[in-house]
Amino acid sequence: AENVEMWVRSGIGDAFKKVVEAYNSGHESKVVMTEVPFSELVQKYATAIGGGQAPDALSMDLIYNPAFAAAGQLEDLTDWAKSLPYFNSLSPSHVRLGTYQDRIYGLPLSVETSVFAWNKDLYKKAGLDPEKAPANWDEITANAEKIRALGDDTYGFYFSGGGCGGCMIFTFTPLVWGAGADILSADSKTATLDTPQMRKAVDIYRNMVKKDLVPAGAASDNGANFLTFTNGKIGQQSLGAFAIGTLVTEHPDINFGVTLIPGVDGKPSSFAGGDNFVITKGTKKIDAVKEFLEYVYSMDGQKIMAKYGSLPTRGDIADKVLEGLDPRMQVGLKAIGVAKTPYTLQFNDLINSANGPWASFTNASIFGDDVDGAFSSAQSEMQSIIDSGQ
Amino acid sequence: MTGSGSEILLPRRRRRRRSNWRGLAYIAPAMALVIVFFIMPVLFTGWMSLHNWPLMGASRWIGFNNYFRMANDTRFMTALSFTAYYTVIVTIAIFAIAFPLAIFVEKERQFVGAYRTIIFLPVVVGLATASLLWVWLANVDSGFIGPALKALGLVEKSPNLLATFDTAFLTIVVMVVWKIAGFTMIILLTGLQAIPSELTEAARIDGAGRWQRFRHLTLPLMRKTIALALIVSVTGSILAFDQFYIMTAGGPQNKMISVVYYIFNQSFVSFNLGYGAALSIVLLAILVAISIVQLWLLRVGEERP
Amino acid sequence: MTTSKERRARKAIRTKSAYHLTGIAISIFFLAPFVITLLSSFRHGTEASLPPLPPWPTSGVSIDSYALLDTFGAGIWRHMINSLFVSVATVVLTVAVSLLAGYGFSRYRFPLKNALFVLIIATLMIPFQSILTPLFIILAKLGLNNSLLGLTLVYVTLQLPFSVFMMRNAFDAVPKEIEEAARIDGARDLRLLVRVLLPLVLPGVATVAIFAFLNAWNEFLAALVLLSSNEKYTLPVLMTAVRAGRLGAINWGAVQAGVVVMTIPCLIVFLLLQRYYMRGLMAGAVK
Amino acid sequence: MTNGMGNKSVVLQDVRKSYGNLQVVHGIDLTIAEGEFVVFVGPSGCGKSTLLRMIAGLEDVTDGEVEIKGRIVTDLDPSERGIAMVFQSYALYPHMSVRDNLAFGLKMARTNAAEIETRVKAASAILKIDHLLDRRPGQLSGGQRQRVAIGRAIVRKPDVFLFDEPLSNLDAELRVSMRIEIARLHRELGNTMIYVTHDQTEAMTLADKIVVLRDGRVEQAGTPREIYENPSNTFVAGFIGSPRMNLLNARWGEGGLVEVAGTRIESGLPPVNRPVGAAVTLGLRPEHLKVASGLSGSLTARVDFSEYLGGTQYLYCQLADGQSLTVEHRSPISIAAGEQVNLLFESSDCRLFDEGGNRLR
Amino acid sequence: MTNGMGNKSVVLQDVRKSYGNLQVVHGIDLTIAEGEFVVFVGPSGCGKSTLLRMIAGLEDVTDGEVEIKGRIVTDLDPSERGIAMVFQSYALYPHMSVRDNLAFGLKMARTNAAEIETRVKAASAILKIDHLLDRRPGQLSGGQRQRVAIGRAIVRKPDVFLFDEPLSNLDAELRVSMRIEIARLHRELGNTMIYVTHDQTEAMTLADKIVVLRDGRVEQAGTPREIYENPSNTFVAGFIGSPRMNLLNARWGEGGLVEVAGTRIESGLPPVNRPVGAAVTLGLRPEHLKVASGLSGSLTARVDFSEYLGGTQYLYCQLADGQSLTVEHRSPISIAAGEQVNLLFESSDCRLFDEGGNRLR
Ligand SMILES: Nc1ncnc2c1ncn2[C@@H]1O[C@H](COP(=O)(O)OP(=O)(O)OP(=O)(O)O)[C@@H](O)[C@H]1O
Ligand SMILES: Nc1ncnc2c1ncn2[C@@H]1O[C@H](COP(=O)(O)OP(=O)(O)OP(=O)(O)O)[C@@H](O)[C@H]1O
Ligand SMILES: [Mg+2]
Ligand SMILES: [Mg+2]
Repeated sequence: AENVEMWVRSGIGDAFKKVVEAYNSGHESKVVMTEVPFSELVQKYATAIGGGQAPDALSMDLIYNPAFAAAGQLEDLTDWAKSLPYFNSLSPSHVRLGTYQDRIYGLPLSVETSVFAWNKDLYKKAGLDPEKAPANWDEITANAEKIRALGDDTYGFYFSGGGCGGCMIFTFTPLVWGAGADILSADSKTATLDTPQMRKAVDIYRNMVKKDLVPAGAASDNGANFLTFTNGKIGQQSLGAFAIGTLVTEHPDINFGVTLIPGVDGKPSSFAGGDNFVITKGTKKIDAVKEFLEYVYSMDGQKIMAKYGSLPTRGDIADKVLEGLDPRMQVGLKAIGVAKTPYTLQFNDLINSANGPWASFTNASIFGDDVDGAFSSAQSEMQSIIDSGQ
Repeated sequence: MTGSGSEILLPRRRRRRRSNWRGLAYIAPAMALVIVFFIMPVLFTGWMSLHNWPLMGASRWIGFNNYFRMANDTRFMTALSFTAYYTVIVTIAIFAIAFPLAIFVEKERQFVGAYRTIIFLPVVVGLATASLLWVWLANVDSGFIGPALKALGLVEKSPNLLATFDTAFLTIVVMVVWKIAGFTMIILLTGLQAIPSELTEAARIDGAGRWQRFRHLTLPLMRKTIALALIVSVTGSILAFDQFYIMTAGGPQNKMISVVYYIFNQSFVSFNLGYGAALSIVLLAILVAISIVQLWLLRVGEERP
Repeated sequence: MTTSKERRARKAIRTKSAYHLTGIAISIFFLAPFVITLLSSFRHGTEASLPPLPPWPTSGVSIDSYALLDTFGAGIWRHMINSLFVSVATVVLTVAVSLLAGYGFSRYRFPLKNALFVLIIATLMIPFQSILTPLFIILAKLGLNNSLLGLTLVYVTLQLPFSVFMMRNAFDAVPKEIEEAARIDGARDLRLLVRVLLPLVLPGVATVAIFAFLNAWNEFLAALVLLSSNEKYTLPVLMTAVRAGRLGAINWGAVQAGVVVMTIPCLIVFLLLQRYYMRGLMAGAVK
Repeated sequence: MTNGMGNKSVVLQDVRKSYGNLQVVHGIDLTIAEGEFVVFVGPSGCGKSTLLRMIAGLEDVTDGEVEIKGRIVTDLDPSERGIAMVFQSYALYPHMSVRDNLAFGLKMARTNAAEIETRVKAASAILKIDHLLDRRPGQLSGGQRQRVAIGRAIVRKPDVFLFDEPLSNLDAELRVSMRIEIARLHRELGNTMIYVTHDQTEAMTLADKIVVLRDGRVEQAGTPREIYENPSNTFVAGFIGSPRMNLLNARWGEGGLVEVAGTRIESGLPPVNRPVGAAVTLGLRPEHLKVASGLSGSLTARVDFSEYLGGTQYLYCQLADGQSLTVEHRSPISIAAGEQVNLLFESSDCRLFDEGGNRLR
Repeated sequence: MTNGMGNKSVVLQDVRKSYGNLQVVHGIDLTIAEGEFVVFVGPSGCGKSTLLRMIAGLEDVTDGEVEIKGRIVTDLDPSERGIAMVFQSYALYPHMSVRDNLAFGLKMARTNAAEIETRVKAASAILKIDHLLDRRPGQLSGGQRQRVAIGRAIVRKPDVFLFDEPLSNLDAELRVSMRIEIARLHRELGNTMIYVTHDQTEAMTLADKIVVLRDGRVEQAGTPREIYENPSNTFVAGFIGSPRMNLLNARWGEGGLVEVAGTRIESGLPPVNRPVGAAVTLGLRPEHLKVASGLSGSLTARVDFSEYLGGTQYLYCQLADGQSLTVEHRSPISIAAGEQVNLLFESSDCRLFDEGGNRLR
């Protein structure tokens, strides 16, 4: 029996661990899973490849997929993928990100969308209708003010604003996407940060910060406290769908509602994230790896994942998989329909890196004093990174 | 030398040569480690710096282009100037604290050993651990400093120390002083104690007051020690990384990206390993130059004939 | 006359109490972070995210935070054992290698001696973050990748500049006559080194050993990059996971417990050996 | 403030010093006259340095008062006492030129530059170190360094010079010539000088007054000749003189007879108020013993072994009862080990001490 | 290997030593007999230690051969030469008890435990350090440490003992008693001993043969009496003896007359083969000069100043032509500075040297 070595990012949650457990108990080949702190995963994987010591497979944040594929370090899965009967119902965003120059290098492993959550108990306390989802940002701001009025450590809104590019692309860009703008041009060759929509989105957040509706800690939260909502003292927050599972299983006392994130003009949008499954080029255990992936895509696998909060990756059986689970999961599923994912080889440099232009832009523009300066410097830095990568 | 003894000299020459080999044999294990785990990687780094060397995929020889690129790299320049700023401030802060501390614990008196130990304790904690500890202490909601200030009524609202540059920088400087001052103190203490007490007494008889003794005796006589402490402190500050990485992740708004942090980002975030290597080589050159300049400024060599 | 005696005595007491008041204030600054963390780490899980005001547990002592720490990675014991292995091995190898090298540099003349010494010292100036990739590749070539031994060798190398410098100074401080007496007594080479000289440079050895231990115990970046399986990770890697938080939230209780777990062994080692250590460091720093 | 007794330079009144509970100086009273050269001697650890440093103000006085030139200086700073000190280790400022070493004290006192120049010139001329003014201490020999240290004291024009074993770091030959130098300096300057040493030759040759200390107490104070010829107890008798005085256990007999080693010898001493048979100690210096060729003579001893030293020969002898005895033999005829000798001495050279060690006469 | 000449213990054949280009020992030939006590003396830096260390094997020999007990040992290890060495700084192993210090060499040579025990017992009994065996060197006084260091040499039962200034770290009193101890030891053990010192007293009292070195060359070798009474040149004459011999510039006159400081004095010396008027040096030891009360006498001098030392008085005098002269004056009547004195001496005590400093007679 073969042991498949596989790395996942730490904090991925129980969903994947349980699938591996289930698989290992029923199959001859085993998956040996190593958790790597998520902030170092990419670097470590890349170094390991350089040293010829990479694991057989990796659960990779899908946004990195193009870069690794472009570097030729991943196994080409095109033929096998296309032979899968359910290939066409796999999450299209993931497949798109897994594709480089028409070849497929990554397939969806976990699907993740961003959604908007509110705390029904706090709504009730603040005299709001707990069952009515807010439909635009004026409403959200107004609700936040009422919730903030409840007292000292209760706040109306939260976001990880301390330079967490990954958090903000996930929860904040839907505000402009919904209104039809984007931060990169369609071909990813031009930075288009400075749009009226973005200015408006920034204003909304600035306004809430200024009114003290957001905890002070937000300004320095680099993502470690992304789920502050779980402490029960935050009225509203944009979260990932995975949080629904976390909330349900870990914090059953929190009574919350979920809806799509409204754009600045009210039209909702979302970010389709999650992990792709990639195989290191040249691994000798490719068959075992494929066997494992097929198990993940099976009904059993999908059900286990969903049970622990991960959205189904197969559209064709999604409804069946979610049967009997928390109905709020459906919102996450629905988000896939309106969700976007930027496709760029420089995702890390531009957006995800804590020191990239996007991360510092969100912090500077929302918390800083010089909004115009934040726009112009981020715009030019993004452009120069894009240019230097050509 | 006399010519007559040349035949007899032969066997003795041989013996001396054997003792050469013996000396080399003693340092061989150390040299082997240094060569394999330091010289080779450094040479390799030098080699990489002449390439466009992506993390994955084929590398391409580009000569000195990485070095030329540096000249127009404003982010590198920013990192350099931040590192210089940090080095200057932190070195001044460390000396401003460590020197009085060294004087404080110099004389043998009751409990002085305990004071030395206590001041030295933070030195034994890892920088990463210390950073983590202070991240917590500085945390706005769950930490100690902000809430304590608020509890004392000094501020109305617990301040988020890590959210603005000035307070975050101050926090880091305080953390580093807390962590490092004990070490510098011990080095300075060594120098202080090496000054014969008769010299101080002679100066007292000559009518020199405390400050004059410090100015005319202590400082000049401690030049060598100060040079050592300075080089250790400056080198450490220029290579600073952990505290920014862990405490502020380079923020707020990337204002705390040190040179090493920038190299780290270039190599492991942007995957420009070649460029990162070139930056490393330049940093190495800067460090060597700074050390030489410091030694020269303090004229360590000519202390005693 | 008695009055002048009393006056002198009173003045002495005033000076003394001013001195110790200052001393206490300084001690509080340097000790407080440790004390606050240690006390806070024994609070109930529910209190963990509250500010430590007061720092001690108010609703009973609990080890929730430590239990929580154990749920990261492969469990705290596993990582602790790895860390101990790496640290102890680093100490042993560093002491052995730097003892030999310090002796060689101090007592023998050979070609290029000073150049080689400067070479070893100069390694202090290289930001080792930037040579991680080549290091990884070299380790892989030697078959030492993802092995605690490989990591140990890297740590030993990182320790060498300081250690060799210390040991050379320590040997320089040993009177040549003792060695000569031993040579007349018929002790040579390793026997001379171990039986006669080693006990004389013990303070230096203690200093080197402590530094090696502390650095090996605390290092995280090389451990993270050079190791690649859960069971091999050392404690600092676990700490990065704690820092990164889990399920989108840092658990401050785990941070406190982690800091305590990381710190206690360092403090113990230091306090046990500090008599030698201070002497060794002070003797070594003069040159 | 002056008390009108201008000839008192330094007065110690019941000066005491304790370190914690350990008292190391026990109530010393001492008056030193203007221009006197006083030497403190005593075994190691007896408190010589401590006493000197209390006079200098480098060490706090636990109890008692120090008076210099009629002023009580007990609580004053060293620089305000009108003293200068020369240390055993020279204590030159290693980073300053000789000139700056000499000038440092004057600069601290804000003396004007011309005056400094004059004084440095004068001092270096006296000490013949003019040509060294631009060197660093590290470039000087031991003797030259000691001269600079003395020069630094001279430029201060102190009332009192203090020396703490200033010559003990020099080699034998240099020590002799620097000793002579210091004597000359005292003759020329005429200042009060207090000098600590454990070298008897220095004490004997330099002092106007020797103060012998033991365990923080004064055992005897007097001129070198008084101390040498009339030691007031066995401690002083044994301490001063080299080779040391032979101290023999004896019994007091009748009519000035003293019984030593079984033989009664005529000490020629007048009667003392001791009972006959009382234990006494008979002191005889080696140079006062003469080897008699025949069998006549008062003490008979066997030579254990001898040391030839050129001009002199030391004979280490044993009396009949096993007591040992050193004899300084100055004659071209050397005496070999094993010989039996008769030792003659003048009764005026005998010293007698009681059981407590105190001088009887 | 033995060459059958059992009475030669150590032989140096044209031994030389260079450090780089600097030659510090210039071709020394020396034969030391079995059981002889040889002392190397000479000014600092003359190469005494270097020579001793070459015999010990601690220093490579640049040229020449060292022979011990008939074996050429030039290239042997120190431990194989049958020597033992006692260092100035004691060089005890500070981390071992006295017992282990003594036993260490034997352990290294794998001597069996019973034998070690016996030898350590014997050595410590000889040196009276039995009661210290379990202490560490740090808990011993200077004299005790030196005893242990000697004990460590004794247990090795060496053919040759080497001492490098073993007493110079001790204080004056202890130095005297340890010196006597070493003399006793040599009498008891009878081994060959080579001893380096710059203390003349030690050299004179301990040696069977003194070797006077200067700048890496042997100036004179002989018994103490030979060296003292018949120094072969002015260097040796001035170096041995304290206070040092007066060396006066003089001219050779007719009929055994020597002209010093303008006055012709009868030296009583037989004629030497020098032309009349040739510059010579007249050597006179201070103790050979006697102060005459009247105006008679051969040399007239003025007393510059005098030093009182108890039994003796040193007079520092000046001749008419300004040459200075030391006189040892042993008389109860002391002489004050400024007095004019006549100095008498026996012509047999005069020594005469040529311009090159070599002894004429
Ligand atoms: N700082 C101190 N603390 C405690 N005891 C001290 C201190 N300084 C000196 N002593 C003790 O005081 C006594 C006198 O010391 P002091 O230095 O005056 O002796 P000394 O006569 O100068 O001896 P030496 O000839 O060795 O210089 C000694 O017993 C010494 O141990
Ligand atoms: N390792 C060395 N390198 C160069 N020169 C040396 C070395 N060791 C000794 N010398 C020189 O050799 C000469 C003789 O030195 P040595 O130590 O034998 O003198 P010494 O007669 O023992 O003097 P002292 O009485 O001071 O001990 C000196 O001029 C010294 O400077
Ligand atoms: Mg003293
Ligand atoms: Mg010597």
